[in-house]
Amino acid sequence: MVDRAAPHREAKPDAGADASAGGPRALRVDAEVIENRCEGGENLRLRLRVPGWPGFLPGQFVMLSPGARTSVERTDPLLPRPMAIFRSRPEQGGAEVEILYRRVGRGTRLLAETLPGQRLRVVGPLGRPFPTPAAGERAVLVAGGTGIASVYELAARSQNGGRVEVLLGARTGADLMAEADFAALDVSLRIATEDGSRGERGLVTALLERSLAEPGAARVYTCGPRAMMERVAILAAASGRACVVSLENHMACGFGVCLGCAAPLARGGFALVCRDGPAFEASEIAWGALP
Amino acid sequence: MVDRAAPHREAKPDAGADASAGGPRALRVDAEVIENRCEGGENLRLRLRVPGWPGFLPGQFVMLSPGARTSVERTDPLLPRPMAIFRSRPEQGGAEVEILYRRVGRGTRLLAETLPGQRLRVVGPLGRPFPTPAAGERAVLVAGGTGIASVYELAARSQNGGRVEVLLGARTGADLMAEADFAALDVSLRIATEDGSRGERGLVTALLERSLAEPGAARVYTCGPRAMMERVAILAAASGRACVVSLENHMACGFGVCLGCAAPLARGGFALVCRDGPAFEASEIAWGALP
Amino acid sequence: MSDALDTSVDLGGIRLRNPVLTASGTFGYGVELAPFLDLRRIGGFVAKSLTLEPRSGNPPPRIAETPSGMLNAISLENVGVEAFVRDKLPALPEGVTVIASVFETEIERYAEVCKRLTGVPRVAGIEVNASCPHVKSGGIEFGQQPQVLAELVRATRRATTLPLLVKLSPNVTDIAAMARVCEAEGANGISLINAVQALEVDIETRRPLLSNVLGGLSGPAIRPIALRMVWQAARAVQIPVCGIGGIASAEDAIKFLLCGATAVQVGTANYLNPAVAGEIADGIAAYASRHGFRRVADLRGALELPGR
Amino acid sequence: MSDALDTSVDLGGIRLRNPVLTASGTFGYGVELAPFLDLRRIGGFVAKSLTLEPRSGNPPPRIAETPSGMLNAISLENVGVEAFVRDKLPALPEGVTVIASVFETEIERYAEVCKRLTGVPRVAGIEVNASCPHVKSGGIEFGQQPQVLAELVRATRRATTLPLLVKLSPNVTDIAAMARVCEAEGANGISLINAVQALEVDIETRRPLLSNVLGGLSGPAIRPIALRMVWQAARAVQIPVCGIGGIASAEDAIKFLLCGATAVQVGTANYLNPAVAGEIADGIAAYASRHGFRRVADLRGALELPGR
Ligand SMILES: Cc1cc2nc3c(=O)[nH]c(=O)nc-3n(C[C@H](O)[C@H](O)[C@H](O)COP(=O)(O)OP(=O)(O)OC[C@H]3O[C@@H](n4cnc5c(N)ncnc54)[C@H](O)[C@@H]3O)c2cc1C
Ligand SMILES: Cc1cc2nc3c(=O)[nH]c(=O)nc-3n(C[C@H](O)[C@H](O)[C@H](O)COP(=O)(O)OP(=O)(O)OC[C@H]3O[C@@H](n4cnc5c(N)ncnc54)[C@H](O)[C@@H]3O)c2cc1C
Ligand SMILES: Cc1cc2nc3c(=O)[nH]c(=O)nc-3n(C[C@H](O)[C@H](O)[C@H](O)COP(=O)(O)O)c2cc1C
Ligand SMILES: Cc1cc2nc3c(=O)[nH]c(=O)nc-3n(C[C@H](O)[C@H](O)[C@H](O)COP(=O)(O)O)c2cc1C
Ligand code: FES
Ligand code: FES
Repeated sequence: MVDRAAPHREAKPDAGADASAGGPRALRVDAEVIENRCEGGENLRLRLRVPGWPGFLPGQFVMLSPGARTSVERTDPLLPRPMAIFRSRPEQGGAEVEILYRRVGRGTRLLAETLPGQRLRVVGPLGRPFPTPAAGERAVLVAGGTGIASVYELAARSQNGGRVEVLLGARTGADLMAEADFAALDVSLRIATEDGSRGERGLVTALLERSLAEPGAARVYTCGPRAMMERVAILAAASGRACVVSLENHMACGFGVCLGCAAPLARGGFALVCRDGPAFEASEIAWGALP
Repeated sequence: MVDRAAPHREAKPDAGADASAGGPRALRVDAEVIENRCEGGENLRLRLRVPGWPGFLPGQFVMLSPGARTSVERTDPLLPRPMAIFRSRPEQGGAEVEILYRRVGRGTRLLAETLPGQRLRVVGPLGRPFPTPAAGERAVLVAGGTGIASVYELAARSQNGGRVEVLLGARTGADLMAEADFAALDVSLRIATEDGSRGERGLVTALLERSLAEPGAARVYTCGPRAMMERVAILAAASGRACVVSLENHMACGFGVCLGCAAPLARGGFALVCRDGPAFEASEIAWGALP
Repeated sequence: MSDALDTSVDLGGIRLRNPVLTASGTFGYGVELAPFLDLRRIGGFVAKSLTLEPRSGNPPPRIAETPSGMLNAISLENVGVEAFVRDKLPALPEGVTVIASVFETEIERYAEVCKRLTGVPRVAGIEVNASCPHVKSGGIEFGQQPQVLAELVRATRRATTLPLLVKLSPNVTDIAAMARVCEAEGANGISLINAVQALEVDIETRRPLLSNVLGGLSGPAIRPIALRMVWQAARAVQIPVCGIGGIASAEDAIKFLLCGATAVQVGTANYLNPAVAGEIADGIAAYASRHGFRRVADLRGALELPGR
Repeated sequence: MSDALDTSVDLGGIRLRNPVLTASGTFGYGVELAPFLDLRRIGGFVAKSLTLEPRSGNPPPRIAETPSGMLNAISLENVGVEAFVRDKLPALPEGVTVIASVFETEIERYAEVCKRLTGVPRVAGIEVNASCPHVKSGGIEFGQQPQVLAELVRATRRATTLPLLVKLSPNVTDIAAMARVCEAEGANGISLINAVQALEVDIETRRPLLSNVLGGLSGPAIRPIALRMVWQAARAVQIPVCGIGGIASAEDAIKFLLCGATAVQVGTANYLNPAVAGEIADGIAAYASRHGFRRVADLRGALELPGR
């Protein structure tokens, strides 16, 4: 539901898993776990060897089976879990795909117990990517919690284009994801933690207010807790900047058929986060009706 | 439903998990997998570290959770699996318990994928033990398939008493369980395989016929495929020898409350394999009605 | 747990130490679980259903595993009401609350069993299992027909002065209507759900997995169905509701309390972990304390519905 | 598979390449699955149910996970019959069999949607989804009341010359009676089961997990219930039965065929593995060959009952 800047052309509203037409075609495949490491707190880094991986565009995600696959299909837990693609590196016959995730419930707890050599089912890449920043436009990426994983690739691909600011927030320094990865990019990185244990003390939205105070064309991208995103959207609107939000609704399929991931729209009705998003213009969303 | 020779006194018919009263009291505990090794074909050997293990009597069994326990309780597969206690060795604070099992379905396939360090839930020891052979009585143990695991401890504990003959059968040499363990005992061991790849070619019941032809008081113990046990019972009866069978019915609880493990009795009605057995006088069983 | 916390509940006149009971047919006659669980840790247990005479059940196979559940077709197997009173009850330690369960093939026999149980010291109440094939109506369950259920409750109500719970069958179109029938006929409470009628087959033998062909589905698989029915029933009647179906953890049990159940029964989960009912009782108390409840009884119906 | 094998089946006048369909609401309008599965590998698919006008559904959350299952409460969300005919059907590759599904809030509207679908080239048949709240009867499902169901089938039967399947609600006391109603009113076949009404709550927020409070339970958890109902329905009627409920493997599908289903529909399993329906079709053929069947259609009702 967002205007896609070249090279990515606007997709037919209903093309489902083909929505990112022109983008890579989704596949369903078993991937081998190369590494599944705790990075402090409840955060883990998962590296997968994905045969035939077609590449992906910033903001896209995969559906991951909850826990390692065994010779026996286990039906509890049942549903695959949506996870943003942090980044991928092509290799012989496929790619190494990286996922950063947080242990929060049954599925991610099982995922955290998965060992190298075990396999996970991967369906993806899914969803429509972030619109790429227009030439000369400043990209301000505001991410918190697990949302940080969703914006890394956008930062990585935009760094050589225009100016990219990355503002990361977390409760504590231990909860902060991927700081080193962003630090290695040619972007201006600022951090805020609620307890001040890393970066500035306070909310990431405080960093955003200062950034928006600076003049010049800018587009805000945000992913994280609902309350944070809504606040970011309000600040962006107040400063007359466009704002793209990446939503994290519950999903059963990930490719537009279960209608489970509906996001309420300001103009009424719903969009499907997996198919029409996860990236939306902030102004499209009826924030009050979003769980 | 079998007269127990001393030291094990007859239990009250309905005492359930306390049936082996005078025997060890059952416990429910998480045990750590020390080793879970394939021994050729579909046979595996599982060694568990069981805290507080009270010891067991020959013929008793445990209920094992199907697959390793995780931080998350998974409800598929749901039911625990009954497994004979092959043997146990006391160690600091408990015992090392050995199970020999065959990969045949969902639960045992998951069990086979369990790794050292992972945990299984153990409930047991359960069931009433084999009656110990009377003084001077020749004990003839006839076992096939996974039934072999059920008779090892009886052989081990009876070896120094009277004469013990162990007759083991399997489809092929590769399917044969625990041959080396029996060979290390002071028992006369004979083996038959259907394809002749190990021991004599043919059925173990052929070995039994020859053994029964020998004179002298003898008691036959058997565990294995239903057809084999029925045939053993018939041969024993024909030679006027008592015969004890150890049944392997499907079980949900293992301690006498679900009534799922009913074995039809010759005199009508049912016995519970987990509570009144698994050992029964062969003559008590209505073989025709046993699945 | 916090000492301030009162964990007791009143289930239709049956005072329970805490709201955790174990379900009929999954806990034997109590003693079987004693090696694993101090029976005084839980509110009490519902004994295996009793008939007038001792009965034996279906030939094996009687059980089968299904996704997050199991099927059973045990039929009426039990020691009979006399042996229960004579042998089973005395074997129980003091301070264990026992609810007797009754099933039969005809209403008169149901009533007779209830009579025999009345006045027996250790029996705190009676649960009438209405999920039995009614011979006269050609095998349809008593609990599937409002009129038949009404007759059954009326007759058993007349037969005993003990607190009377009626256990409902889930195999109905309108569970609320069945609950109202029980209330109208004077039941002190209702228990639900019993196992859901189901079927499982083996594709290699091409035969049903159970000798009885059909069986009852129980376990976590049916929990969301049970929770829905408990919620519907609790809104339909004033008498207390005992929630049953797939409960395997304190969290599961709390869901039923929030949806209007006064107490719960743990069934199939006992097979997987014979100490689970005690763990659930502790977990409920911990939750209640953590959420600032003074009485576990106050969890009942504390579910908030979306303001729509 | 063996070339000798004939995998085709006739589902009430709808000729299917093989007995594997995908279930309404779990396969979108077909194109969504194209990246994962050649739609010609399966017998066909049942499209998301259609209403007269485009409709939007319930607010989120609309789905929740349960043991071996999931809950959903999407409500009537769909593009409407016109957009379906205009945009969705043409987007499908040739040779893909499409069954249109219809739900509505009133019988007249059901009939009108059926009319609009009749004569549309790509529509091979219509499945009437009777698991919808009937406004006039205060929200009780059409498929829960024999008389209402009869009216619905009669009206939709009159409205179309296309093969007519009626999809039954499992939330009933007597599924066989509902099947007979459909047969009597001229349905060409019946499909069952739809999702089972259920509830799931969050004990921390103390709220239902779905905005709609109640939802439909689907997935492997309900398979044994579905298999029982399919078996009961298939014994009650002559018209073909399409088995639905928790099917996630060829083995699962074969169980339904053995119990009397002519074809099956795969639902929730598509979410876990969007290629599963193709794998199931292959697996059924392999099983039929291995067991010496010439025609997959001969698997229907091949269940042997214990001689009792
Ligand atoms: C497009 C998208 C991208 C995401 N990217 C990431 C990521 O890169 N890293 C990361 O850690 N998390 C990410 N999430 C959130 C992640 O999917 C949830 O944290 C995860 O599903 C929680 O599952 P669980 O099994 O641990 O929790 P459970 O409580 O077991 O989940 C139960 C059910 O609720 C769903 N659910 C619960 N919480 C969430 C949530 N916050 N969002 C969506 N579904 C939820 C689960 O998928 C499951 O279906 C993303 C979500 C979406 C929609
Ligand atoms: C008292 C007793 C002692 C046993 N000792 C041993 C042993 O030492 N080694 C060994 O390999 N096996 C033993 N068995 C058999 C073992 O329990 C089954 O092989 C095992 O349960 C198969 O489970 P599965 O999950 O692999 O098969 P699945 O097909 O997944 O089982 C499905 C259900 O059927 C039950 N089931 C299937 N086959 C059997 C069977 N043959 N007996 C009982 N239940 C069955 C399972 O327990 C489960 O509930 C014993 C059985 C009993 C009753
Ligand atoms: C093996 C077995 C036997 C049962 N026997 C009875 C019984 O005798 N009387 C009764 O009222 N319910 C009986 N039930 C039903 C349970 O009490 C309970 O209502 C049902 O299993 C659902 O709860 P659960 O999912 O926690 O098991 C039985 C259930 C099982 C699994
Ligand atoms: C998210 C979702 C949406 C559904 N929408 C419909 C629908 O629109 N029409 C319909 O007839 N059935 C619908 N169903 C029911 C399925 O078609 C199927 O009958 C049910 O899910 C049981 O099958 P399963 O266990 O294989 O999923 C839906 C099911 C799910 C999970
Ligand atoms: S997750 Fe199924 S439609 Fe979006
Ligand atoms: S296994 Fe439950 S009674 Fe024997």
